[in-house]
Amino acid sequence: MYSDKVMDHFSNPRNVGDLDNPDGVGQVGNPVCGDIMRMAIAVKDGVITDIKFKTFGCGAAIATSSMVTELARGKTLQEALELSNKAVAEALGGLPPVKMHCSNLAADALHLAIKDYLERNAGAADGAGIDPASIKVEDDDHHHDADTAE
Amino acid sequence: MYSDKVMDHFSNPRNVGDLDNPDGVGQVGNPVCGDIMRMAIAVKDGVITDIKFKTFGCGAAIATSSMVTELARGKTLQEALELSNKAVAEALGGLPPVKMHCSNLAADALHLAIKDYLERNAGAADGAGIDPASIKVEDDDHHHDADTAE
Amino acid sequence: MRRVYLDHAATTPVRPEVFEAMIPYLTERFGNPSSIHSFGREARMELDRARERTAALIGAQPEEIVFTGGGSEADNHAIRGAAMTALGKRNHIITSAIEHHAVLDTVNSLKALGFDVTVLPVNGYGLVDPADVRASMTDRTFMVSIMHANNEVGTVQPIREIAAIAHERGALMHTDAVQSVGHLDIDVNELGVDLLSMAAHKFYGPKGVGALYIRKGVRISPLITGGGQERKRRAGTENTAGIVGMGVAAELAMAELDLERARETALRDRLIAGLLSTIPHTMLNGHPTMRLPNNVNISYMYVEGESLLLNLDMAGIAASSGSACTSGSLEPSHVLMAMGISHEVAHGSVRMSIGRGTTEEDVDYVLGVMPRIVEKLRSMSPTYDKKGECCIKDLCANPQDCMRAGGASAPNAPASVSASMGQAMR
Amino acid sequence: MRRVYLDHAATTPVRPEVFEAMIPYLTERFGNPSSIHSFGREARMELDRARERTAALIGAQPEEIVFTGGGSEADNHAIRGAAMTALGKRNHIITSAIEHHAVLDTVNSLKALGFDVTVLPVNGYGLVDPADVRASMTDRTFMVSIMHANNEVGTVQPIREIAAIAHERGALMHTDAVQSVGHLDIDVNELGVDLLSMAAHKFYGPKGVGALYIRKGVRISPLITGGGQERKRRAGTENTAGIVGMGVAAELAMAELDLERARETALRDRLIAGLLSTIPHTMLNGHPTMRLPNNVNISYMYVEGESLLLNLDMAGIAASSGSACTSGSLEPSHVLMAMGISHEVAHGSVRMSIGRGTTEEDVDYVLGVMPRIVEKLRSMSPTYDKKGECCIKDLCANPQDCMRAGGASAPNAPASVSASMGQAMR
Ligand SMILES: Cc1ncc(COP(=O)(O)O)c(C=O)c1O
Ligand SMILES: Cc1ncc(COP(=O)(O)O)c(C=O)c1O
Repeated sequence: MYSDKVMDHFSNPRNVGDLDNPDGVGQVGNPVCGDIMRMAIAVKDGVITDIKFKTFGCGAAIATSSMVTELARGKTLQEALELSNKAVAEALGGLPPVKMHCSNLAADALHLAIKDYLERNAGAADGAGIDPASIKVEDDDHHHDADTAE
Repeated sequence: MYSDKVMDHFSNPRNVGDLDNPDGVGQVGNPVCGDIMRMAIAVKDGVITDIKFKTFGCGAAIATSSMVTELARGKTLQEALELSNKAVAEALGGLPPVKMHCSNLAADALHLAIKDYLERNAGAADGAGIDPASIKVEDDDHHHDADTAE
Repeated sequence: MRRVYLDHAATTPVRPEVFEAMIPYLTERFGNPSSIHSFGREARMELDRARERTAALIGAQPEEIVFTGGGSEADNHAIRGAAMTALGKRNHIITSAIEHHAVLDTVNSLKALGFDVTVLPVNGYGLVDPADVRASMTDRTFMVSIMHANNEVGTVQPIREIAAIAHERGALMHTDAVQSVGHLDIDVNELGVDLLSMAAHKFYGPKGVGALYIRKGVRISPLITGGGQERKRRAGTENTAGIVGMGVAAELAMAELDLERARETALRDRLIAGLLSTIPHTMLNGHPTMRLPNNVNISYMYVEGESLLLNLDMAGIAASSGSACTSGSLEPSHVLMAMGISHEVAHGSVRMSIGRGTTEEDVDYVLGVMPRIVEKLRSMSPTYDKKGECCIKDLCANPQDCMRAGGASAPNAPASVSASMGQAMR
Repeated sequence: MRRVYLDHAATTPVRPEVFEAMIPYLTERFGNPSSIHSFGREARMELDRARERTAALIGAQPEEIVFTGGGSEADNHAIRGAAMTALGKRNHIITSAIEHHAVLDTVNSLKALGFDVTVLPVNGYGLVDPADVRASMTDRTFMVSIMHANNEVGTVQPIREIAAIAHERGALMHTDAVQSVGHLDIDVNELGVDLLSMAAHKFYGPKGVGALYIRKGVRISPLITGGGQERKRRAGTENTAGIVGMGVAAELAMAELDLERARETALRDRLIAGLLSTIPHTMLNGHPTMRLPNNVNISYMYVEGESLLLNLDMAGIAASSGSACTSGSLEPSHVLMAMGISHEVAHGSVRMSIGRGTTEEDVDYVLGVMPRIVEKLRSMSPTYDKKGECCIKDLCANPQDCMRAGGASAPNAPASVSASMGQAMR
């Protein structure tokens, strides 16, 4: 069902935990739909210097969370904002179709953490001219039908 | 499906053939329903001294025909008239339920042969006072549903 | 005693390669393929391969294959599923008089739900006339269901032509290909069918597993509802061993199809020619050339089918018959009846169906045995006259023509369903 | 690595004795049981024995058993068959909210044909209240279909009582006993049911074969129409190997039932007690005593079921979950939902189902592994707080009560379907 890379990130997740004094925090999902992802970032000079996650959810949710932390660390905020959920799934060698929706929101959580950072540090030079209001994630109440699975 | 006795009479049928100058001949069935049985008898002193059959039909039709010739030979006409289709089936160790109707008419053919004899020899002492009109067989156009089989 | 199995149309032996492939799924690989743990995943893997192999056999895509519990379920699924989807939109279905009961009874059962049913006649060869299909089509017709090859007489229908006619008016085309899959070259796109039924046990796979091909984009209701298996098209824990077996059988059938078809056709024609030439008062049922490569169906006048079968069985030969006596009903084969063959002749029909294991020696053994059996039974038959005179001629429209020993007898021109016996055998 | 299979409710391994008995029917005894020749007769014989054995397991007569392609087909047959027979006479059916989808979806599909459907609620244990059945009955009710034992939480229903109520108003009683046949003592006469579904693969028989018990005198339409097999109640060439396997599995299950039930019950209770006592924030789902001897269903708060399963799988343990993530739908188990358990708790439920091969060592292995897995996932969970505080308490009606480590948690009083999470877990 899952690729080896997914299983690797699921069983040995990178960067699990909280930051003591995060510069920004973002959370997506809710316990009703079975997936909650929380990202905490540290930012210095417009670059993500540290990132941690906590996730309640299925294998895909944990693996995408882990993967996004690896992809985001060391990136500029602008670069990090360009990371899509789809890119994360691809970096993991793909996800089963049924997992592409509600369990693949880790990039969204990252974007919300950046938005949080920008809002807290309004006008900071680090913001690099990004308008926090322009950062949008899909509605996290994904009540569409999932693709059929066997 | 068939008992050993049925298979014995089917594969080695007794008394197959015609009589050169039969005293009586009876036939039941029709080719439409798949079974025709013809019995020819020789009668002397009120006793069936010889009997032959010809049958077009399934295993049960052939076996019951053969069995009825064995049962009837040497019997008086009265005794032969008391032979029922059911008794023939029992003498064969039973028949599959679906075969109890249209394929189990050999006794009827025998009775019709006796009737033929009596009609040909009206008033013969051999008749032993039997009224040929009293000899009746079931209508041979059995268009009822057969029992279900698997 | 020599045992010669000539009833491959009833069922075929499971090939050793197929059985071998099934073993793990009846022993250590017992997981439920829907389970996400390792036991489930190892069961799932081979299921996917079986789907690919089964699809390939008929030129379909894997996701167009829905595994079922057999050929009858596939037929029921296609017909009832399409009817349920058509409910309130279209209410007419067309089929033929010579379909297998899994189609015919299912179509007829739709009447109780208010559907209109057209059962098309066939000619003396058992062929449906595409013109009859066209004439019966209306804008309310949701489906045309005509079998690919007949199980009793082997006649192969012009499905491609019929499918095109069905599509002209927006109806779905279903074909019951239970007898032909694995025996004839079948490509669902070439045939143009939307739905196609098959059964593994007719091509050396296990019994109790079949498949329905459902063309991409075609939506029909499931027959068995419940769990989400088979993409929600057929509920129920998958028969993993059976499906794996079907896949392997499909792959092997595909690889060997051309050679085996040619081999069986030669045996078939040898058997037909031999029987017709050595036994008088016989006729071939079904089309002489548009017929399954393994089907030999012959009527032996003046004798009854079950008696023939029992005698054949005693000689080690397994065959089957269109006689009513076999089934316990009074009506002989509805297929032979629909072809205009009389009751008494239909009663004397025997189908021999050749298979992978059949050899020329087997055929010659049958050719040696059969004349004696027929002669023995005829000598006991009150309808047969030693002089070769027809004793049922009062039942024939044209007794002089009807019995021709030593040659295939077949209609010169297709006769209608209501053809008399004489016509049908000309 | 040790492999511990605790998913017997999903499917069971085929017993070696069962596999052995099947082999001849997948090799030399390949005949079609409907054929009259020797190949057919040798297939027929063992079919009859299998029917006797299967009947004996549930106290039925052989002719009351109809073999099917599995449990789902049996459920569909019972429900749709009864509905088709009732058509134009009665038009109402009663079922429960916790049925397997093979029942629930089939019942719901009847609405399209104009039938009225009542889906009864269950209490916090998953029990149907017979009084609710009585209150829902009308003179138009043709069937009550309530499962014998639930597949997810193991709760066993008071079928005898419910059947009596159904019969008061002349309705048929169907029970889906797929999970209980072979595991609990079942006598159809004692239960008073008219129709009962079973599946061989749930009691060490093969997949793809099941049976429907139809009480003598009860007439329902077939689901699969066609050939006259199974006394015209289920068309299709019989899956001889599968049916023979089912018969042997039934015979063995019957012989060992009492001992094995006691053995599994002890293992079950050891596993439940161990998990609840060593892992905080857990609760048992389903009834503590009126439950299948092999069912352990526990919710682990703050973690999600699929993650648990994957970790268990990596430790060689096969289990299953009521989490939506497993199925790819957003709604977690409709059974847990119907019992009034909240989404977030339902997502963290795991079912472990014991079987013949399960040992005390297996149970202890699981007890050794599970706490670490739960702790690992909780440590990654944003909803869990190291101090043991409930982080989803804003979602709970009664957060202080809802998490009780070290003891089975169960409702004091049955809660209604609409019970809040707090109620359901009390
Ligand atoms: C209670 C219940 N009913 C019906 C079924 C369906 O049985 P099958 O999957 O064999 O069709 C199952 C198992 O899957 C079940 O647990
Ligand atoms: C043409 C045809 N259709 C359908 C079927 C039914 O297949 P099954 O018996 O596998 O259900 C058969 C064979 O029995 C058949 O020959």
